[in-house]
Amino acid sequence: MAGDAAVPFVEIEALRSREFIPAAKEALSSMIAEQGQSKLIRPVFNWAGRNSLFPLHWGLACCAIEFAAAFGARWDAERFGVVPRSSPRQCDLMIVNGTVTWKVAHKLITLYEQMPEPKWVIAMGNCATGGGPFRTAYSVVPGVDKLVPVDVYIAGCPPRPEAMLDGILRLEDLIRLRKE
Amino acid sequence: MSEMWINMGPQHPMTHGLWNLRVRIDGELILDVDPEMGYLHRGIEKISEDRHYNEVVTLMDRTCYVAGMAWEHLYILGAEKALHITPPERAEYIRTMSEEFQRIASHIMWYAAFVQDLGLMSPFLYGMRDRDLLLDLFQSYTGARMTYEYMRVGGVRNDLPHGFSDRARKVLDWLMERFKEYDQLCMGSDIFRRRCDGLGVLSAQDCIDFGVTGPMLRSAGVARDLRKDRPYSVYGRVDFDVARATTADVTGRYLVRMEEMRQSVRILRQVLDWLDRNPGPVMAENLPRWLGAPYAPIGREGYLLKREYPKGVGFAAIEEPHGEAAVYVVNEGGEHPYRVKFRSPVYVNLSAARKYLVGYHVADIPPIMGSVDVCVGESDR
Amino acid sequence: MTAAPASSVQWPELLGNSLIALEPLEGTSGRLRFRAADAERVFRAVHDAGFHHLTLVGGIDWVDHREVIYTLWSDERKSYLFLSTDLPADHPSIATATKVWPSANWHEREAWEMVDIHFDGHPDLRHLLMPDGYEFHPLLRSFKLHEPEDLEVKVRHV
Amino acid sequence: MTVSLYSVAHDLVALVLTAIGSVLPAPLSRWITNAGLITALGVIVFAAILLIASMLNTIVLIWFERKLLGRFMDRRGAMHVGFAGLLQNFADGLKLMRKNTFRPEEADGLGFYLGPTAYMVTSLILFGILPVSTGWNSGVLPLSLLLALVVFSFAPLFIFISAWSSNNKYSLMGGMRSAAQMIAYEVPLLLSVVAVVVVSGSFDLNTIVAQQQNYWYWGPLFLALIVFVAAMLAEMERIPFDLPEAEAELVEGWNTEYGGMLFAFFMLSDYVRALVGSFLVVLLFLGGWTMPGWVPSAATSFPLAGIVWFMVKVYIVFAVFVWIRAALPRVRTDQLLRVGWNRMIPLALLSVVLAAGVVMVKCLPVFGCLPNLGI
Amino acid sequence: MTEEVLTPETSGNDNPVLWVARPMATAARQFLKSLIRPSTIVYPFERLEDPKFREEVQVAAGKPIGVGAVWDNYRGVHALNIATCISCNLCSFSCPDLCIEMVAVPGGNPKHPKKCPQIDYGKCSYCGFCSDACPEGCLSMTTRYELSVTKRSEMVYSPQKLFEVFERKLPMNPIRLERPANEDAILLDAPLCIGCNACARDCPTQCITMMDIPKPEAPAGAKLPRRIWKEPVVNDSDCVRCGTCISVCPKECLFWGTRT
Repeated sequence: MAGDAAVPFVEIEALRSREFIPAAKEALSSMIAEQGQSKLIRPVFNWAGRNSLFPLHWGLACCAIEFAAAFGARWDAERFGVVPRSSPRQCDLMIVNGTVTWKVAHKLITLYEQMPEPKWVIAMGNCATGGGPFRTAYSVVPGVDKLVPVDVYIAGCPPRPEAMLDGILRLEDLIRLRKE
Repeated sequence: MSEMWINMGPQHPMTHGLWNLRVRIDGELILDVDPEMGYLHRGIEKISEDRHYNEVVTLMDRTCYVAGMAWEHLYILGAEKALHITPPERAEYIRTMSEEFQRIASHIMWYAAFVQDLGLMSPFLYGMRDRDLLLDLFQSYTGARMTYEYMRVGGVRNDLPHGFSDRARKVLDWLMERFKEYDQLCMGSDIFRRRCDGLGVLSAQDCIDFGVTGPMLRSAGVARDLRKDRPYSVYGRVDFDVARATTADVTGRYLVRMEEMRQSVRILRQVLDWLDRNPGPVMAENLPRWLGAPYAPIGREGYLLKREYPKGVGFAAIEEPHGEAAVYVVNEGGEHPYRVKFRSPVYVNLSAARKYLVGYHVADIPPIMGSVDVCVGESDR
Repeated sequence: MTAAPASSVQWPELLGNSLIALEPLEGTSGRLRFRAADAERVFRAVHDAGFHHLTLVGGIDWVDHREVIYTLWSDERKSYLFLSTDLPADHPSIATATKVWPSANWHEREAWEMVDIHFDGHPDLRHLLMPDGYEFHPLLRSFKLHEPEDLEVKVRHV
Repeated sequence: MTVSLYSVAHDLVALVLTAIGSVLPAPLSRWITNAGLITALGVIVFAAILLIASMLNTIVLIWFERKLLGRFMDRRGAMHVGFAGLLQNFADGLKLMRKNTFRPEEADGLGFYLGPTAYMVTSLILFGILPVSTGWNSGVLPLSLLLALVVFSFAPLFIFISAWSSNNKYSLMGGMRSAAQMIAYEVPLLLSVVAVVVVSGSFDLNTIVAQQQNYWYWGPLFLALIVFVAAMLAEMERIPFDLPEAEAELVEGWNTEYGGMLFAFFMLSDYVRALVGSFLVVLLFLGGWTMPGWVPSAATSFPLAGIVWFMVKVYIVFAVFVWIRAALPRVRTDQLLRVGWNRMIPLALLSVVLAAGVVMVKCLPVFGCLPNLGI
Repeated sequence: MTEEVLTPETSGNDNPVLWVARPMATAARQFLKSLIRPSTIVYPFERLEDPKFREEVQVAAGKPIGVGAVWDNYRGVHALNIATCISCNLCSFSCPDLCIEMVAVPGGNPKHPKKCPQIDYGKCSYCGFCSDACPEGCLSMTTRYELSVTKRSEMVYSPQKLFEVFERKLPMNPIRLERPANEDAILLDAPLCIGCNACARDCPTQCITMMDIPKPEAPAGAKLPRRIWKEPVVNDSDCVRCGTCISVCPKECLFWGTRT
């Protein structure tokens, strides 16, 4: 983001371990446990959190067009308080809308780490879910869940904008159920 | 501020996709740029070598996700030449129609993204709204909004549904009104004109040297349009003009694209009339048996043994919404293409970025890159 | 439009013994096979014959040798012309076309990256589509794709 | 001055404290009904009421913009959280409160936190200065207009501090642009205000509004109004002058590195400033809380009628800002500065001259011929 | 070739009226139009594929904007009619993304369980090749498009789950493609056949009948091969060209070819 010097370097190895993902999940849940201990306050914050999901404004591939269409006049995702922000610092939802290649994997993890907690990830479309039609290719990450913890998967190639909204509503349900 | 490099991308609102523009700036002045590609390189050329001829079509929609039909058309033209197959006439007309619809949809998508770069918010939504109408039309005869999988070697999958042309004409009438509105929002606005005039100039000679094609080239005064110069499908039989401007700047590209949309409407009206009058088959009769779409169990073991395959090389080039796209299909006798090589117009247009960016301001990068109409899926393949 | 077909150019006279063969190719005005050693001269001659626009440069791996194709377009003739030449499979190299057609820059970078063809004299021959340091050349026939059955990924912070 | 918000707060506190004091033993009761304490508590209650009212107003303003912008764009805007999406902004604010706020490692700690906070505070102070209706604020400040403009122009400093200290190239560029833009537009802003001052002969906003009882200033001072609105758009950093946070080239401008509550501060202060800008337009040119004479007196004499009419005007002015945002692209930095220095300042000077002329030839009555239309 | 050159003047919007009046007027016009009814479809409550919207949605202001009646052949989640599925494997073979796997469904003969397609929606690209290939029309694509799950494994739809989709009676893709006239047929390399009946047993459409063939005279000095004196005969009009017979043939005596 901030020029060449400020990008933390993340190394990815195709090895037989998945240490990172449980660790991140754990961090997430402990973070949530810390905040809003009070029974009175917690539902309020939970309500706020699920009704105001700011996705990261970035387009990876085909699904990005449907992602944009969902913000268009016909579906208008802003009805649900979903407003894309360009800076990861202000986001709480990363919608991985397209094929993730090994070249962009570092950047994706960096962006994920730049988002403040609590944060969620939606894998939109088949490429993000499992590599889709390109999963055999030499340059494609077969599923973004290999890199960051994914909360909701949306099937479709690409998913219709309605399906994307459905995924966001599913995530809202998830947030409500997980913490109350 | 002294000189510094900034990275615009891969996550940056300007990029409209995954690529990185490294810019060396002094204050607000651009001194040097270096586009970094490959963030969306999905190895489509390699995967195509492992797929049957018809199955490659599913990749083509995803290659250029704003102009899927055009790329399907391109690939099918190349594959048909490599396999020595001639499609029926009605299929050619339907393909032409699809490509022109796609051209309008792609240009509207460009418009939406471009004006958003300039800070204009409502035209983005108008554009997306009007594009949805075209996607509805696509959906009504292909069954999907963006990834159509509609064309096949030897024809198209199915015929148009009942009442399609009436709906299409209604949409075209609506769009012609909307184009006026688009013009009022952009050309009618003094701020817009001052923002775009004389920006990102790329002269005709530079365009030719750097292989730049499409609306960028035509805005520089060169009326090269493969639909006219080297008519494929049925473009030789329809009447249209090549849009051309001479300013070679962002305004010129805007005007060219707007005029192209109007010309596409003109083509579409003729093609729809023809389609109404001439029913017929949409799939070639004499397909090679082993191609046998859609029933042949191609994956089945042993099915492809003991076959005679024709050999051949197919080259096709079309005027895609972004520019000149070409494909080179090598058929070495087999169920899979031996090699598929694509030429993406966006890829080449981006490679000349240094020519049209250096010397302008940082604030000019979004409109200039917006006027190039970047589709990274196509350029990285 | 009375454009002369490209085949009307007297290629044998123009190229001399750099020309190996002129084959017909459907939809274009032919495919010129030339000797790789004389590449620069051929490029210059073809450019001067009116083919100012380079459409694509591509490499094909025919296991025993590699082939480079150049597709050119002439605005005057309204037609495409193919150039192709064969290179040996080990250390294939050919002179760059960027001096004649600047647009060949990225095409040649891609061809080097994907099919491992070295372009002598190229100003900037480095990775374009793959990350820096990628060791393979994916579009070689020897490079096989496979299903990513259960790829395990470890992310380590350094 | 009859009843003012401060006097209400003061009386309320006095009432409560006297009541408490009456049941307490003597030394305590004397201490608790002490006049100084009552004044201090009165000020605090007054400030709290003012803060809550202004924040609620700001949040409603954001909702108003979102809905209005939605209609301009042929869509609906926030609608599922609360009735018609009224609670959407509360949800946004609460969520941002819960979010982690962290500072980039290389960022300067003091500036990083000081910038947004000071930006917020200086923006909110303005509500204590601007009168919304007769007796809304603490009392008569003879130079309230000047004070308001001075506080209003603190912002570029804090924006620049926070942009510089977040150690991000985009932030830095956004901050530089912001500083340059605000300084460039400060001058025409003040000059166009001078035109108003020349005509009204006072720096006191109450007086300026009272002077507009019969004729609003936007008729005679139309040029000043245009210059003022344009400069105010630049000061508020709204389209077409929103270069500092130009989304397309500088990711989010000077608040790129801010998340969580600090980002909420920025977001809120932006709208506070938008609200203040609309306040100023209404106060200086559209007659404040006064209404033209042809409006039936029943519509202007109910309790709090002044505030209601004032807010109606404010929202109409803000709707025009939203309309501009929906229809226009943003301009470029150099164009903006050129327009600022080369066009706006001469126009503003001209408007001052015109205002002086209006006073000199005493042609106010000419415009005053149509006083009852409020022109 | 056009001689006309586009300039800002040709677009008819050249001289900007009062700087910005024209775009602002356009925006205001849109505002007034959408005051009554913006073109937004309130998604979870209104759905585009509702029959109501099929007629109502049209190209006009004051109504949600759309073309209407476009859902006839939408390619969404599959519906599988297990009852009519003949386990021919054609869907799985025609899938370009290799997302269909044939799995056994409960019931029937435990030795030869019936196999039906199981679809992994994390890989499926909704190309419709499978439903085009299905000879019985039992695997078809519906208008259901929402499929969001919280676990990757929930995206794998077993035949039963696909049958549940079928039972919801969603509108289905009605387009059935014509079979090509010159399809290949199953041919027999007669000398290799041992008459084992495997092909006829496993044929999903029962189009193979084992016909008796005359037992030839043994040549002098040689023994006749040990075999059952029957030969498969394929009924081409019933055959769906799935190739199951070829894959089960122990002697590899069946092959694809042109019947003369």
